[in-house]
Amino acid sequence: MSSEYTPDGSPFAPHTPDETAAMLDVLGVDSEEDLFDIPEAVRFDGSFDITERSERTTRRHLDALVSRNDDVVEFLGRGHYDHYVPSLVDALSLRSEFITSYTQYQPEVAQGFLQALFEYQSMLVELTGLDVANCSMYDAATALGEAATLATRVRSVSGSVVLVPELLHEGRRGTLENYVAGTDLTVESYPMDDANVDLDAVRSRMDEDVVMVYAENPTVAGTVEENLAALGDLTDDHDSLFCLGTDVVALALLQEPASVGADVVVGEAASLGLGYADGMGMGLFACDESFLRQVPGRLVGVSEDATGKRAYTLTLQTREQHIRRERATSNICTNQAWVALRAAIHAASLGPEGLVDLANDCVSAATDLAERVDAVKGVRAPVHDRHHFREFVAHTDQPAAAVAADLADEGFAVHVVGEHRIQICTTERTDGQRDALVEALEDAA
Amino acid sequence: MSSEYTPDGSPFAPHTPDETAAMLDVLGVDSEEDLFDIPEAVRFDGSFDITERSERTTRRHLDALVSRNDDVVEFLGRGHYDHYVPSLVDALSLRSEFITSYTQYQPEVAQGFLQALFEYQSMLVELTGLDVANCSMYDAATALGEAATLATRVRSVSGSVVLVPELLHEGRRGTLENYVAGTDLTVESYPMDDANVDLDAVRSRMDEDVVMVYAENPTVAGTVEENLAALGDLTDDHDSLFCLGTDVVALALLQEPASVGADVVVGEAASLGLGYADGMGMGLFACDESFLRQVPGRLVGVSEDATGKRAYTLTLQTREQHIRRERATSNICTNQAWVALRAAIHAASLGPEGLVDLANDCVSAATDLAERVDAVKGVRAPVHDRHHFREFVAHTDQPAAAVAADLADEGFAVHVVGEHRIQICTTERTDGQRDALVEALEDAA
Amino acid sequence: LYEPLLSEKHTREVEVESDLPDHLIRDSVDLPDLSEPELARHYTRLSQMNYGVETGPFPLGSCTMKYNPKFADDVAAHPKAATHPERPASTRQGTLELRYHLQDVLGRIGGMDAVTLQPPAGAAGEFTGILVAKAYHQSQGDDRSEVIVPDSAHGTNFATAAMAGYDVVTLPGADDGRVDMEALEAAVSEETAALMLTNPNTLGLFERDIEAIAELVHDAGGLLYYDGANLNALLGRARPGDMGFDIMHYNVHKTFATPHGGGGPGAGPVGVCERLAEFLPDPHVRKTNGGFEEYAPEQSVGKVHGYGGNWLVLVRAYAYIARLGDAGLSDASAKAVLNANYLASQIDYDIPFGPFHHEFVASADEDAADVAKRMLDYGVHPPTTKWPEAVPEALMTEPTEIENRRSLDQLATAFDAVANEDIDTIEQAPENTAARRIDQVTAARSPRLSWQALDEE
Amino acid sequence: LYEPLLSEKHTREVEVESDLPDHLIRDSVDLPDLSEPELARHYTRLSQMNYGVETGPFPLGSCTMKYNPKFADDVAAHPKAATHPERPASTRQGTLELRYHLQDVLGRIGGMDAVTLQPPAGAAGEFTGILVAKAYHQSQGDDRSEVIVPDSAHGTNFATAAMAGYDVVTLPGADDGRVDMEALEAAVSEETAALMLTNPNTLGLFERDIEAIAELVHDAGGLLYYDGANLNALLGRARPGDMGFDIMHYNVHKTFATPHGGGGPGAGPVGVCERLAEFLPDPHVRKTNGGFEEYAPEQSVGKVHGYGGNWLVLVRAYAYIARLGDAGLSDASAKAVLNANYLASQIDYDIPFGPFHHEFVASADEDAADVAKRMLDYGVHPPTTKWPEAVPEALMTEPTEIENRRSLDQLATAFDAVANEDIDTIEQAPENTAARRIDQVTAARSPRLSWQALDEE
Repeated sequence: MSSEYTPDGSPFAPHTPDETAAMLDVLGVDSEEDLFDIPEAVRFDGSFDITERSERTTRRHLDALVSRNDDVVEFLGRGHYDHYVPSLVDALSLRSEFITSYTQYQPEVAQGFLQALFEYQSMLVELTGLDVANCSMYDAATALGEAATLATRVRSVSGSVVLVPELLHEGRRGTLENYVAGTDLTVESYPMDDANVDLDAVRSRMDEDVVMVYAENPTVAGTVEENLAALGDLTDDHDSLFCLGTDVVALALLQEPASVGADVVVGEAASLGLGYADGMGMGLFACDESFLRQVPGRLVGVSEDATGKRAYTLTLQTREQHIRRERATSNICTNQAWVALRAAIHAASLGPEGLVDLANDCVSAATDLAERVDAVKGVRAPVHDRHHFREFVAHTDQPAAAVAADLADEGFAVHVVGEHRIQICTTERTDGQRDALVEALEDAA
Repeated sequence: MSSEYTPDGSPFAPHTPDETAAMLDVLGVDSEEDLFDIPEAVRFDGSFDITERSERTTRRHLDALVSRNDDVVEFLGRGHYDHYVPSLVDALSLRSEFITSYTQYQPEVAQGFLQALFEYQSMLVELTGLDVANCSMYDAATALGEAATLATRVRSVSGSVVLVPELLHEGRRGTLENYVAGTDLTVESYPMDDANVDLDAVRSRMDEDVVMVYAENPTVAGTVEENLAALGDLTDDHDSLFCLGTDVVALALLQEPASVGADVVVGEAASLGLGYADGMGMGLFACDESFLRQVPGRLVGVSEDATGKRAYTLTLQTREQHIRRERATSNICTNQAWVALRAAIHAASLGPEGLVDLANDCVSAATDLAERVDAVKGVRAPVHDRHHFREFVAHTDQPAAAVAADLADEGFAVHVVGEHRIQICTTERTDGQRDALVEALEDAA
Repeated sequence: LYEPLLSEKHTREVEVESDLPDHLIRDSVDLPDLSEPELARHYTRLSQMNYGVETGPFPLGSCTMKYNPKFADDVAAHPKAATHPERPASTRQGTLELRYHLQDVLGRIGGMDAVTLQPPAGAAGEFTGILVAKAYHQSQGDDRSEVIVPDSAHGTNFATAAMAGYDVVTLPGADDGRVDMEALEAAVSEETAALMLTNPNTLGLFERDIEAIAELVHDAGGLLYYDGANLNALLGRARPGDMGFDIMHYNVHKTFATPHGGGGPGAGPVGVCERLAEFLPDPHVRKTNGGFEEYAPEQSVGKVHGYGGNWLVLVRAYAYIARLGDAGLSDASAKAVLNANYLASQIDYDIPFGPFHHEFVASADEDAADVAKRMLDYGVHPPTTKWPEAVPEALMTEPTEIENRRSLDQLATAFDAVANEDIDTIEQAPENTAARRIDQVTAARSPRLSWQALDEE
Repeated sequence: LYEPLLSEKHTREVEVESDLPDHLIRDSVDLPDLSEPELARHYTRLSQMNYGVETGPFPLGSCTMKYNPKFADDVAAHPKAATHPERPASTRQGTLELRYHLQDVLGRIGGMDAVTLQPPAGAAGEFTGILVAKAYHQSQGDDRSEVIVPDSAHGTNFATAAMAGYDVVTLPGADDGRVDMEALEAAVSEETAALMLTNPNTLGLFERDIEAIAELVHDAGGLLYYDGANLNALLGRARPGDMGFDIMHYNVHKTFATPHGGGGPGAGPVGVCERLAEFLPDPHVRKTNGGFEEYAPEQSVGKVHGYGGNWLVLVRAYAYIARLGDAGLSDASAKAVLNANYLASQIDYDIPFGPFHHEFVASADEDAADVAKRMLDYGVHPPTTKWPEAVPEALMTEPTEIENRRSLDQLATAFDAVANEDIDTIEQAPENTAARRIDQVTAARSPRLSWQALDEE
């Protein structure tokens, strides 16, 4: 542009003064103002008091802001993870043809993105064992909410209660509550037994009013759930939906959802491709074929073009809000397509062995660190006598908040999950960082 | 790939074990070893002792290395500058079709890069006022060397002495010495008068033996040269070449080389598009049309394709080593094409006004800071009673090395250019950084 | 242009082994197994079969396909922006301050008193806004059952109202394409929880009666909801808050130029007037003595996202706003409106309604979907088609401010060229694209949604 | 596919004003004046008219077009890698340490005792190496005048020797494509400063007599120079230092996969044996007590670059080496050789010489340049053509290790399809490319090298 910034206008509007004048002339008006049909009374003639900045100054401003985040070694998880994302993911997903494109309503010029989303769906079909995966929800929490509303639309089930585990991330529980606020569903917790489903409690609660049972694997406490098949049988017996929450890395190692009778799988898929992003995620949503026409969100399918060549297109759009309006399966429009692209690239770059290796690292790193933490005086870990994935809960003799605060002073962040409980997530930390945490814990605990 | 790294091979070789086996089978050999025709005596059966690493570990290793560079506020220049490079430059130049392509020997599939280089050449033609610009040399120093060897090939001039300013960056002088080592040229300095060409001295030295006179604008001391037109006349009178060294930003503001009689212009073009890169640069090389067939390096020209459509191609390749071998105009093959692309994008994104503004900032920022530095007790600036561009020399009552060392302790880097002289380059430093430098100087000087 | 599926290149079934007991793990995983160079080529080729904003004009009405500045991508990639949301607040002050600033500037831009950044998309913003309305009415002991939505509104408005448990009252449009005041009077009642309005509406028309509309709805105890899809028409010229809107969402991927990403992620912050601020989602960011903190507003509706929404999008939006400032934002709207009007003046199509602002809806003589397909052959992206229904064979066209006159002329040429072509050519279009016309019916009738489904054939 | 020049879109002539006196400034600047979105589209479209390694197979013989790993770009973009070379050494220890490590690993890979990173390209490496040889001989009071270069060598070898002031003695090749020992014996004399050799040579053949060659040259007091262009054939299997080479350059953009960038930047580090180490350019990096420093070797040839060479390329090269390690480097060569041999086995062309390693030179029935143009139509990049001259209508083919069997088969298909086509088709190729066959003669006969030159027409 003609200068570092254009004090009188948008740096992204290409109009030269001459061009603007000529265009106004064509329109027969004196200025752009004349083109606005806004009643005087509601015209805004104030200022936002936002100063324009050059690109460099804007970057400095933003860099300065985020630099106010301390350098902290984060042993944090509980649904949001920072698995290392290969450079390939950025390089390819940031290609402007991908990132600046729109939803694929003109599939003839969007075959590339459609194919990538189709491949994403296919990988999720493989990982879940279910027939259908959509090409993204906002995050795990909203995907869970959508699963509950799907339950209300499925003819084979009835009732008004959604059972969820007592141990459930507050963001997921809260979002679910709001998603069912417009239905006649209510959300009820079932108790946990040492951070696994308390099967007896669920069994005794089950009746025809339970439309859906939700369980997670791994749980938010990092434990591997051992009762999935039994839970699948139980929901089957009571004609309620079995919705399983998980994440795309865990899927590579833990029991295949289809094999334990899951009807719907939701969870976090941005644990591949995104890393820590202050909670930004991408919801995976897969389900049995019988629910196909009740699926929320977008689906990419295969068809043919006029020459008979295989082609991809968004399909079954009559489920969606732009066609079905108030009878749509969801109000979702913009989703997380680009994150799905990133997750697909990341998954493909790991390949099956890399993905299983990563998932196994999630087990061994948590197990090893729990053992070392357990050896620290004043700490007991893991609290739960279960297998662990990525993270575990530790008991601290001192108040957990005080221990965490001491750790924070040394540059480490852990979750406080109870008066005497902290939670530690470790997969991607280096040996050095783990050593340092254990050392800091020795002083803090 | 199948895992984070492939311990037994290159992560960038796609061969699965099965594929390798099948290919070996086609070739009728048992292993890849059998394909190597290397006499036993010179076979290497040792190890390099280089451990393979995962991508993440490699990044950690490199990140750790460069992080050992201190955080220093650099007031450094003398030919290597860090003008802010807009994000656009990275985003576009890193597109794989550009950065992973080869020299455009198949122009039919390289029209994009060729056009970009043609546009780069054109911008340099505009900025220098000369007829011909090539599409890059390695850096300013090697471009100067090439200018001298060009002088030996130009029929209109003769002689064996290249005159260069006394004030000349040691890297340029040294490189020039090596470039003329294979010719019968010798390099001689002429004296400076308050960091400008000492015209009288040059005049008295001029004779038929002087094949080329080199001057810089701005000079390495940051002064604007005031004797260019006179120097042009002088070289004209003696039938020697006038080679002017400059840089792509200065060209937007300072006297147009053609207007002062420059026959060849060399200098640094990576002051747009690259920023500080430990001295990596890109040499600009422009000259009068009469030297066209003596130009070193690559030239992009316009032609037509078989349909009559305008098309670009490398041209006049008979000057080059791959055709002319020992009679080539230079041995250069790989050049800095990608940096030229970046410089072109940067220049285009600044536009004429932005470029002139930037060049004017180079004047005003240096002038202002010199004034403030001059007000510091124990410092006198600028030493030279000249106009300045980006940088200036200051006199320190204390030994310059001591002053610089004190400044370094406070996190600032300046050049030491004499026992009591420091040099300060400032354009891209923020007001805050300048304030801090002046404050630190007050303590140090 | 054709690229095989990853699964057609090379897959491998890996037996899963683990320290975990066998009954807790799966048997095997069968996924693509390719090298980095192979993947780089795969996705590069796919990208080459995709049209983005940097490919050419992208005048999709209602979608506001602006240029997404590159520096915003770099800002979002800053390593220090990559933090876990459950870090102690004292160690993520940068993130909180940035969020606070964005809440603040969005409020100023919309004329709103408080803004939440949590909704991860426009539709999520609508849902949040309607939840806020519902919570507000309930707090007043007022259990209303209806949300009024103009017939010409975005599908999400209807779906959102239904999701939140409201009956949707559809409002027919007036002959001039705006709200029919009589119909509105008839529709408004003590059951009216809210009226959801887009302004300028989807025909690009400013609702001139907005003050009267607001009065009508407010008098009945209802709230006025502003759908921010078309905010790019008004920046610096009118603010929803000043027009009487109580709640609004911002589509930052439209108005503030964050990339659409092939369908997302976007972000749909929601602004509300003072009396609704206490109902906004948890957490909200506020200033403290010397810092920033998150807190739950007193009567918060709770969560609409697992954490705080689409952070990487919000960073870009803030970067865009900070770059443009007042003058840039206002100029963006001016040029968006100029471009729409100029383009409209250059095409030989009937445009029934006006004066329009940043977009117009032209009427095609042929099937609008066919016209769109044919436009692809001219190297441009076509407008949104067949909607709003008030215009027969609608071509809803929004060039945005980023086009110059030359590319508007190029667009006009494409429009007019198609208008003069015979019906066969149009119906058989496109012919110059990566794929020719795609059979939608078969895709929907026998859905094949994964490569596994293809293998079964 | 066509994109106007920037100058055809919008330029503006700006009058130059300044605080400087008028006589020191220019009058005006006339340059393209476009917005960021316009530029983004311009260069995006240009990129789409360009073939890169991620577009498809790129078997350019002698060029080693490997995949350039993305992480290396990210590493090079680390803000702390962006420093000025004249900072105090104590504040740039990271840069110096990285340079030291790279010197070290290159030495180990080549079997060399000391390595300079200063030469900014392969040809600059040659020039540096020959300067070192010259300085060495001069230090021995030995003023030699000739450099011997095999006829099949890269053009740079000849040009370099000439640039350094040597007479070039061209060595004809033997019938088997290797060095003709008799001719070499005849050529070597007390005037021989150095023999420059590529091994495997440009026909892909290992110089089996390398020990005898080294002895011959060394006995005459000459030095043996290794052109590193083909080092990708030997990694982990043979080292120039072990073969008797005294000096070598590394083409890191070939062997160590730094991107070619459309013609550069590359880097051409030079390794030498112990007795030549003192002649390397200034500065050189060495370890000190607890750190690293730059120094001038005692009899340094001085400078071949203004500073320390192409840093951003060197960083990528080191990243690549550190990623692959011994096993990866050795496998890279193994697969490069496997691929060349496999591809050769799949095409119906005569390949006169062998056994070759990472590349082979096939002989075309038609004009090799025409064959290459036609191959473009099959969506692949053709080999290097018409060189080396020992093979008539040479197609010098180097697939590198990054191709899989499928893409090698695709290449073979392209080779063979062209072989079976009629001469007209071949001579009129290409037809599926952004530009059709380009007229080289006109371009050279009336050179138009800038848009200004076009305007003059």
